[in-house]
Amino acid sequence: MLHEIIIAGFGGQGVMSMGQLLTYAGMLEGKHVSFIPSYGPEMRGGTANCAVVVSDEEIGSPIVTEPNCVIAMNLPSLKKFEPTLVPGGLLLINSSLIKEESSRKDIRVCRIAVNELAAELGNDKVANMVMLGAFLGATGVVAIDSVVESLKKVLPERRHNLIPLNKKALELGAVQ
Amino acid sequence: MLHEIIIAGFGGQGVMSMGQLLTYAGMLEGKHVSFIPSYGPEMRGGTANCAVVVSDEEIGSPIVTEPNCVIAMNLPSLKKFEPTLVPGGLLLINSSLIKEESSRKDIRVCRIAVNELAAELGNDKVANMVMLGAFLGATGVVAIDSVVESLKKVLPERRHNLIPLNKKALELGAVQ
Amino acid sequence: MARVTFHEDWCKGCELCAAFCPKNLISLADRINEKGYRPATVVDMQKCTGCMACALVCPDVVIEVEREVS
Amino acid sequence: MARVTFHEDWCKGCELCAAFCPKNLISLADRINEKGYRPATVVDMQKCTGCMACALVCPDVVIEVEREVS
Amino acid sequence: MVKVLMKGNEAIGEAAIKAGCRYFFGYPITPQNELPEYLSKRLPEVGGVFLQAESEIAAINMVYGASAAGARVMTSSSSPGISLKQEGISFLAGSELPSVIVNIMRGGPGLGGIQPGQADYFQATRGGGHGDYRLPVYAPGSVQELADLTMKAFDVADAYRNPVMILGDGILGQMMEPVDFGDSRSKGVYDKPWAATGTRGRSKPNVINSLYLDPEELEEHNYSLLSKIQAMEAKERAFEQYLTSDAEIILVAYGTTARIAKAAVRQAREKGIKAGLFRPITLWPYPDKELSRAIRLGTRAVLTVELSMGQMVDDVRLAVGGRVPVYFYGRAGGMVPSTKAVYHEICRILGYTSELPSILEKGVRYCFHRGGELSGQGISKIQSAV
Amino acid sequence: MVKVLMKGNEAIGEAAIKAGCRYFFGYPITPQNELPEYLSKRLPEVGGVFLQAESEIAAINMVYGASAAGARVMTSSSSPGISLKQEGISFLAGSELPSVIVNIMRGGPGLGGIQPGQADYFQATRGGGHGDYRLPVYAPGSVQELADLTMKAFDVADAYRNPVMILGDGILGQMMEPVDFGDSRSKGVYDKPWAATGTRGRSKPNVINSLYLDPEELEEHNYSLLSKIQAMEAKERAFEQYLTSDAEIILVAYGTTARIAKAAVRQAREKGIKAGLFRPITLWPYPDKELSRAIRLGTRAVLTVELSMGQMVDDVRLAVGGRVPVYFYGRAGGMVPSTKAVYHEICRILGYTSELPSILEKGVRYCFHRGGELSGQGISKIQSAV
Amino acid sequence: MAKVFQKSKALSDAKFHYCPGCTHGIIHRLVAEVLEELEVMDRAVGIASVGCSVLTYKYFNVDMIQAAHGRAPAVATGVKRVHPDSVVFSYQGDGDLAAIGTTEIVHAAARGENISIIFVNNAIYGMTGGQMAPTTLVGQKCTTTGPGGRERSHAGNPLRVSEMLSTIDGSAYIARVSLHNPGHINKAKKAIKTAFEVQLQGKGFSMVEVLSTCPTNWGMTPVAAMQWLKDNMLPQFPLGEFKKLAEVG
Amino acid sequence: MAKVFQKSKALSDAKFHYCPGCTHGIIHRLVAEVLEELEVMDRAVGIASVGCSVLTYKYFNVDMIQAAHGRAPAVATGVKRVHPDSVVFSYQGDGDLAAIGTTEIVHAAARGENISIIFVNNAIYGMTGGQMAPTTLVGQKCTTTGPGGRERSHAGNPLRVSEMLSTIDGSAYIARVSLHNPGHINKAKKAIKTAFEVQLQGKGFSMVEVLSTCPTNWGMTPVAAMQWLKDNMLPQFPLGEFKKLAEVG
Ligand SMILES: Cc1ncc(C[n+]2csc(CCOP(=O)(O)OP(=O)(O)O)c2C)c(N)n1
Ligand SMILES: Cc1ncc(C[n+]2csc(CCOP(=O)(O)OP(=O)(O)O)c2C)c(N)n1
Ligand code: SF4
Ligand code: SF4
Ligand code: SF4
Ligand code: SF4
Ligand code: SF4
Ligand code: SF4
Ligand SMILES: [Mg+2]
Ligand SMILES: [Mg+2]
Repeated sequence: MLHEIIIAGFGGQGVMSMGQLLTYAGMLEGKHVSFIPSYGPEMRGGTANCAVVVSDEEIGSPIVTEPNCVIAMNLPSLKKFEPTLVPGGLLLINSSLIKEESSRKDIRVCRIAVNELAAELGNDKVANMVMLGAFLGATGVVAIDSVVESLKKVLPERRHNLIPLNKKALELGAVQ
Repeated sequence: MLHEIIIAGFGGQGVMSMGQLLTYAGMLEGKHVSFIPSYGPEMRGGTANCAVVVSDEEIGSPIVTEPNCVIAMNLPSLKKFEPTLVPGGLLLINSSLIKEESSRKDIRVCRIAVNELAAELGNDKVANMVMLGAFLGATGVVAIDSVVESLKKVLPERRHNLIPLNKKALELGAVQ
Repeated sequence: MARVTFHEDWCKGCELCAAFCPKNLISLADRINEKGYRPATVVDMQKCTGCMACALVCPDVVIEVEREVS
Repeated sequence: MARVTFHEDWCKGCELCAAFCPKNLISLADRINEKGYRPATVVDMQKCTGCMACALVCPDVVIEVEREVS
Repeated sequence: MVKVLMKGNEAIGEAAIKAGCRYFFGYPITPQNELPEYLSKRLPEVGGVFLQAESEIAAINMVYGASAAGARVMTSSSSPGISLKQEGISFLAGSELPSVIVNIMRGGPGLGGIQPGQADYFQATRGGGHGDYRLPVYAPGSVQELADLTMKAFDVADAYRNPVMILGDGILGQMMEPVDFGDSRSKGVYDKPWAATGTRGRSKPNVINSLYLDPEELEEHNYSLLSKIQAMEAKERAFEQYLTSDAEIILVAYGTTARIAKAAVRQAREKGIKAGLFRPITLWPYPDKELSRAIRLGTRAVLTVELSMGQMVDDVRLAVGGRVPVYFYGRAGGMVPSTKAVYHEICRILGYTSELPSILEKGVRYCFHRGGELSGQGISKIQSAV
Repeated sequence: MVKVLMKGNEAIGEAAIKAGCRYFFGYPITPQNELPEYLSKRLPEVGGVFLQAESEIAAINMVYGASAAGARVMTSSSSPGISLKQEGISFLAGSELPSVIVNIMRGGPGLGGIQPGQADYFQATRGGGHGDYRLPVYAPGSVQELADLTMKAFDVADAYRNPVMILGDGILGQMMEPVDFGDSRSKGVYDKPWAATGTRGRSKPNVINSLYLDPEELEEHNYSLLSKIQAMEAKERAFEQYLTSDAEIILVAYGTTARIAKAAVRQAREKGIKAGLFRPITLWPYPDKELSRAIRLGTRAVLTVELSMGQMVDDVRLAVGGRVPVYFYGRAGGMVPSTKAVYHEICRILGYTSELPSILEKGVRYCFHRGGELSGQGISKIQSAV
Repeated sequence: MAKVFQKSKALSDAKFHYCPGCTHGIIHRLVAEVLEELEVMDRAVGIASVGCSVLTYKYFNVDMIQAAHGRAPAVATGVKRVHPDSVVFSYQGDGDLAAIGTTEIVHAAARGENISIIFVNNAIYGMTGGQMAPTTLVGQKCTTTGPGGRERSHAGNPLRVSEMLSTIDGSAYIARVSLHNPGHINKAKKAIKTAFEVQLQGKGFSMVEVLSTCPTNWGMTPVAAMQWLKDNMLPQFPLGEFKKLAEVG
Repeated sequence: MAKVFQKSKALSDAKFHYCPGCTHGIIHRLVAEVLEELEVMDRAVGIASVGCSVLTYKYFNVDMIQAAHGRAPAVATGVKRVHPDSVVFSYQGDGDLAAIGTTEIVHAAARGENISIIFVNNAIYGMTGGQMAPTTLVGQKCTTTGPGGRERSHAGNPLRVSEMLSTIDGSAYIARVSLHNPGHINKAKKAIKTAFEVQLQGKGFSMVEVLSTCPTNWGMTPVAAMQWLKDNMLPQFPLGEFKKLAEVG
């Protein structure tokens, strides 16, 4: 399988970590992976996005111009990337911030109120993990355990205490 | 006719002026002319030389690698350029400074004691003009008058008083 | 009498005006402007002296100040 | 007693040594060295004090100085 | 053999350390900042020196000094900064000083933009600086290759006493992929008896120099540099071929665009279209003989794809020697062609018009026919709806 | 129509003044010093400004400012100094600022030497700087042409809003030949409503800029620069043909070497050997179509002669497109081939072996056969006795 | 009631792209007000440098030229020599002016080039993401200093540009000001005005070094950044007029 | 009798290519004597710059590196960082150090780079044939000044480099000396020795500016040039130790 995913949102929404964790988890599962962040001044207070490819075969182009999944964490991201989805693709919408509906009929759409769900867990910083969980629940690109494993590798030792919370968030997302 | 001339000597011997005057005179006579000086640090206290071409037809290469005339004002110049003369070419030697004889048998050689001749005129600064005169006497590449004319154009007004002396030097050289 | 006006859409919610208002009149509103920032605002305008401190420190030229001039 | 020795072939006849010799002992010779310069020379060596002024100003390290040392 | 997920820029840094590089001099510029930032942390850990220079020019001249002193040393920058290093690079080549120079290209000319580009190809492959010299130029296509070729670059630099360039772009520098440093290391430290280290008992002082005031001496020096150039041309070429053996159309692309071209070739093959990819890994020496040989009786066209208005296409034309038409398709300014756009280009050239969208994707296209005549020059400014 | 005898460097200066150039910014370097020195005297006489900058980089950026302010402006340097200007040149091109840049080439790489060279051809013709841009590059072959082309350069620069380069070498800069400035002047002063002069009543401020952070905008900018490049390619090529119509061998050379090649062609013709000369006057745009057309059925070979290890030969090969073998003969480091050596090269290639000396003249020789394959590479290091 | 404070006409309608609380915006306003008050907008030419302020060409309502990194003084020189009656200023960061552009600023000063320089010292490379600048304080953490911050023994000392340029004979007016509170902001404006007046009087090179904040790369709130400037930068970079030619009015 | 003055071992056998009476030769001798006396010849690395002294790599009997015009301090930095125990010096002219190389010298000083700089100020570009230098005096005629010599209003003021670098915190020892008579030549040697000692003590950046002559391009005899130096350069370039860190012995 070839998964070409765009994750996009405001600078502070943890969009890059979502992408990196997903990529890392894919690697741990022995898949071929790549991750390309947007970069430069537009990130400063503006919007950020990244392109993740997870594939069973060698990856041709790591550049994603026609994703089969878009995760939109805010409205500008929805506007920008919804049109690029391939027909039949998956669109995940952060309905906490996005009131608008998708205008396309040829795609699968899931709306998740990730901020509220994160708040339920007592920490709105894990909203991105809720969304990542929802994505994994919908697609099964990688196992949640692999993401948790990745967290262990990526986080410095002294922040490993945060892992259980993140795991909860992933799991909460996955069942939405 | 195509004249390809190398003039060479110490830095202070007026080698460049000889070449420039000859070139200028050729131009005044409507001939095709070019002048290439050696340049760079080797000139400082070292040796200087220039390549002059005077021709009735358009000049191909202004670069002279096989001159038909060499004017050697000092010994290093003789050593350097004598071998480059074409067979039948003309070699003018400043015998005031060069005691050595030419080693080639296939060329025409004139030895002129230009320093002594200039001293006769009361000014050793015009030794180079004596040599230029000798060259013109031997070859007739341009007329002495054209050189005098050139002097008028090249020298600033306030130094025109020097022209008669230079003319004398040219004429003295021409009859050697 | 004095009044400060905020061009809210230019505000980035940096709170410099709030920090330097000698009367402590300025705070960030709860709403979000088009750029996604909570804009600065003055509730108790009567207390404003028109000292311009807020306008002077505002990096985004958000604030206009009016006051009685003699 | 002192003596200066000139490595004549290095001399460029700049006359700096001559200008700075407090005893005015140095002048240029009439001969020409291999580089085409008239080299500096001392005629009246007895007067040399070995003060080294000449050697210090010579830009071409032409001069060696010897002198009685106590 | 553990894979780690790394940014391209950081992988270069780690590879340099693995290759024994202990000195880095550089000046900040986007999109390569993660490389110096990484090394500012890592080099002191391994007893090396990271020094932020006051400019790109100072940096390349610090490299000159460190290399002259016998060290393995690196600098990095992006397009405008690399332009500033040109005098220094020419000096490194002239004085035969090994060193590794990284250019993570962005959009130009001038200040341009900070998004990826491939418009410094000319500068990299044929002397942005003055005089006759050449740099081996490596064009990695993945983070793994960034690491592998960086390590190789240090060995090649030392073996030939020549500066070597790693030519990437903003995407390669910023992207993360798994990378395996394995036991891969450079061939080890070269003995550098020529280095200016202080004589330390050596009887003759060492001199590092590129000045030859006597033209005969300079010519001899040029000849000796040329011999080295010819040796590198003979031995240091690298490339990858992908499905070229029966290809009707051969795509030629390097770095990021080669990734896209490969995907487009796959797409074409899925449709039964015989496309292949020739990917030069060294841009100088250019694998011209190999590309030439890849063109067989059945090859109808060559298509060069670049993030530029057409630079490598010159080398492709030189290699093809007029035997088949050479097409060019390029995007610029940080815009990157989609896989589909390249696929469409393949279809367009081979005449599979049914595959084409109603409006062609944005891009610059031209074609050099047999014998070199240019035709079909055009800029499609309309972004296709696709 | 009075001829004056002038040094090449000075003729450039006088021509600039004749063309209405009133601003010069430069930094000393041999062998072009007579140009700034001349202008330091002449410019104040005509109300202009000569300013010696603190470096080549400062100079090119002063040029950037003066051009942005609407002036006709020039700078000059020689090889290493031109390398330092590469960022600035890329900025001039990116911001579309007309200006004339003179490179009086010397030997390289690095500090090299101060004798004439032609090894900055690549740098001049294909972006020593970063990004997609091109400069019209004029290669004068005489002092008269130095003057004529300098005047032309200012017009072309203004017409296209693009920097233009005059590419000479130490010999051309130092040599004296008669020059006729006649009534020749530039087409006059261009109106520059875009210039940053202060608004002076204009309602909208003018902005001079090469930055486009949005890649779509930068791509548009690249496209518009490309359109300009294509217009220059179509309209600004210049060349001279000499006895090519029946030539069995066509020599290709520019500048100083073209003079030598012409003499060699004459020498060959005197012996009944059908040689001809194709002399590009613009090195970019390269007169490739014209060179291509000069090659006819009877043409057996093309011979490129350069003061380099082989740079223009790439453009010659691109133009020839593999139809006939392309030979190269070069000297380097300030050494210049003799007319006879080039004549011998003609004889050698055409097989007139009886004309050859027992030992070939010094030089680098190679040949690209049909289809682009390289062969017969060699460096003759032995200076012939001839 | 009268408007006592409003946006200057010398500022365009474009919104600043700077981070929240970035003092670049304050300096823009001050320069604009001075241009307006001196009535030189129609003969002013500004040179934008490379740094966070690279887009100043969009913000000032006067003719603008974007210059290569560090070369603004050379570009300004080119303009001024062509139009001696224009009012030319450059706007440069500390990376731009005090690192790569050292040669150009020193020699513009030495020539007594009749231009005005606005030098924004925020002790860091803002635009590229927080690398060490020549003005970075010892111990200050940057992305290229390593975890201990700038080490004197390795990376040297912060460069005090105003002090350095004051030794140069061609400089007519050199001042260092700060923006850490409204009073100092007013003083900063006065200095900037003086700099332009010096140019208008043809006295030669003028420069105002403005101590500024970069909340983003310093990793602080804008308010905390103001305090940090006061506590840490002022001791290293004393304020004052370092050079004021006697004739300068 | 004993030899009290002879050629230093740190000079090679090559004859200097300088013009007659050019003071470059004197400075070479002084540097060589200091290298010999401090017994550092076998760990010294010299950086030759671009100027008349470009060929110094032939004259010093130590490892030498020829650097691009103006970049010697950066090259020296590269060497010193690789071999901190080496003794690194550069030898630079006023065009090289004070014009094109301004950035490099300022930042080597700011870093407190532990190297020694020999700065030969002869108020002109010697090698290229007498163009104006940053140190050229007002009124001094050069091939690029026009007939009236350097004009202050057009080309600015001579740069006083020692004064400028003294303001920089990383500089440990900065002195200006002159060669216009034997006494001053001895003082010059003392300063050069101090500079190297500062380096050996690890104190940081040291520079000795040596006022020198260029008889050829000044158009004077060597002897007249010495007098001209004294009469004209000394007033503009006062001698002395401008900076000497307290700890410097
Ligand atoms: C030649 C060149 N080198 C480097 C850069 C990258 N660069 C852009 S801005 C900048 C420094 C910005 O710092 P500063 O001047 O202090 O301005 P600030 O952003 O802090 O206001 C650098 C190094 C460039 N654009 N061009
Ligand atoms: C990049 C570069 N620019 C210019 C030159 C030409 N150049 C050679 S020496 C020199 C200046 C020499 O002056 P200075 O440094 O004062 O040394 P001096 O000869 O007076 O001792 C210049 C400009 C060069 N070689 N390289
Ligand atoms: S004008 Fe003064 S008192 Fe009024 S809000 Fe602003 S700072 Fe506060
Ligand atoms: S200072 Fe300006 S931008 Fe900041 S919060 Fe106040 S009004 Fe808004
Ligand atoms: S040592 Fe003194 S006295 Fe003797 S020659 Fe030299 S300068 Fe004169
Ligand atoms: S100072 Fe030296 S070079 Fe000059 S004349 Fe005296 S000995 Fe000769
Ligand atoms: S990065 Fe710093 S200097 Fe740049 S805009 Fe943000 S706060 Fe201002
Ligand atoms: S030109 Fe001047 S500095 Fe150069 S060697 Fe001659 S006298 Fe010395
Ligand atoms: Mg800054
Ligand atoms: Mg000098």
